[in-house]
Amino acid sequence: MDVEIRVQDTPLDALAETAPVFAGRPSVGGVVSFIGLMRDINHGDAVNSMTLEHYPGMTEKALAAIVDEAGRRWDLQGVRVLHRVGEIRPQDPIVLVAVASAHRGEAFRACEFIIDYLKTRAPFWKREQTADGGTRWVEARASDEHAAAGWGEP
Amino acid sequence: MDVEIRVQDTPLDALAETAPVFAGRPSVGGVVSFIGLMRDINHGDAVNSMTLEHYPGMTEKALAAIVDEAGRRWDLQGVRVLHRVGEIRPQDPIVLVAVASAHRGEAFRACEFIIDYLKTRAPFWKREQTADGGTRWVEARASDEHAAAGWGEP
Amino acid sequence: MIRVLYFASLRDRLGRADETLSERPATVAELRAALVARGGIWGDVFADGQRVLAAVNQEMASAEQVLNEGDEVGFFPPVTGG
Amino acid sequence: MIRVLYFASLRDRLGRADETLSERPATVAELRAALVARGGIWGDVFADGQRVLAAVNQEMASAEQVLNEGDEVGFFPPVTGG
Repeated sequence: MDVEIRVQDTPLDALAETAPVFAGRPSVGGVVSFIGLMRDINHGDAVNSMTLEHYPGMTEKALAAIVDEAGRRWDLQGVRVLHRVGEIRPQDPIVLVAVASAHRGEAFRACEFIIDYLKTRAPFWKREQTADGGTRWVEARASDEHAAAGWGEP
Repeated sequence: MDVEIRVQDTPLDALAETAPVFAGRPSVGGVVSFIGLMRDINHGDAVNSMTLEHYPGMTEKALAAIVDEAGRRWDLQGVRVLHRVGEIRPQDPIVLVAVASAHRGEAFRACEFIIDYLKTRAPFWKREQTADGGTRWVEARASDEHAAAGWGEP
Repeated sequence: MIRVLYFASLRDRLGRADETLSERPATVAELRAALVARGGIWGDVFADGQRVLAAVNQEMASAEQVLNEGDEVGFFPPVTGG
Repeated sequence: MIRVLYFASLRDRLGRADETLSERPATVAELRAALVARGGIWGDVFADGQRVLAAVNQEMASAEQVLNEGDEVGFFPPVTGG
């Protein structure tokens, strides 16, 4: 399984970055990818921009552990997890999870597992700048905890 | 829900074609895509190229019915289903299913539903040209029937 | 009158892509029985137990589906796209 | 000696990003209790029932985890990436 994990403070070209997970690998039959994008509204308030903070060092370890676990559970040929930090604007890609496998079912399972775990185990935090000039830390969602719990303990 | 369905005999640029499902739509929070690629091996035999035949007219109707059903089951903002026909070579994208939604769980469900149903309900057939110069029609797989049956009757 | 189309391995085995029948069987099952009655490869391809799918006017159809004048019936093997 | 890091809303509320403690509590729970004992905003942030996550040497840690000399402990709110 070929793995690439990256945290970057520069724009994330989510589509172009998906290519390496299958390019040049004629045994890959299916690629499932998830792109998380910044929305311009959250809890009903217009959001102008957002700052993504993380815990350098721990982030990479946490993502590697999640991807390793996915590789133990499913037969995967390639995984890429790329995540933005710093200031972003609506429509900017925040995260890309791309999974290549010989069979699509395994790619779907692994891709959703990785993003569900990332959302509850990887140390990233979002702070929003709202249209009225205020800022606020985004609250964690119970639905994310629930989604991750559905996969059982790693 | 914005829908685009296309059957084409020209190369499918699966990554570039994913962009319209979210570009310019700041309420999209997540995009899940599936890209099916031609492999260079099938049942242990090297495959040089493949010809995809379809039932013009019925194909578009069948795909539209599958996408409509997905739109009834989940809250989606955009769906694109693009499928190659004609002669293709290993690594060529065969199909793209891209789904945009406010929430990732719905996008994952809908994307997998569409490809599972496409694999058993849309009138496409593959004929392989093997390395020894022979050709053979690809047999349907019981695992695809099983995957589609798991979603229940539409 | 109905129009009948054959696809993929069925077309190859039958050596025919389409035909127009002046007789109109009442249902898909009756059409299939009429094709079997031709004997030879037709009997092999459409025999009971052979997995042949049918569409009427470009929508998947069951064996019981009633045929109307001018209908288009497509016969084909299980699909393998995607 | 242990190094303690505070992230996101915790850092903002505490007005501190990191510090080095010369005393070494035996566990994460004891460290948290020592922080509560500072009173004021520390008591609010680290009180029982406040959802604060901890990592030891950059891996998620439970309250019972034992601390060793030189460990790096990170405290932060539930994560919101992705």
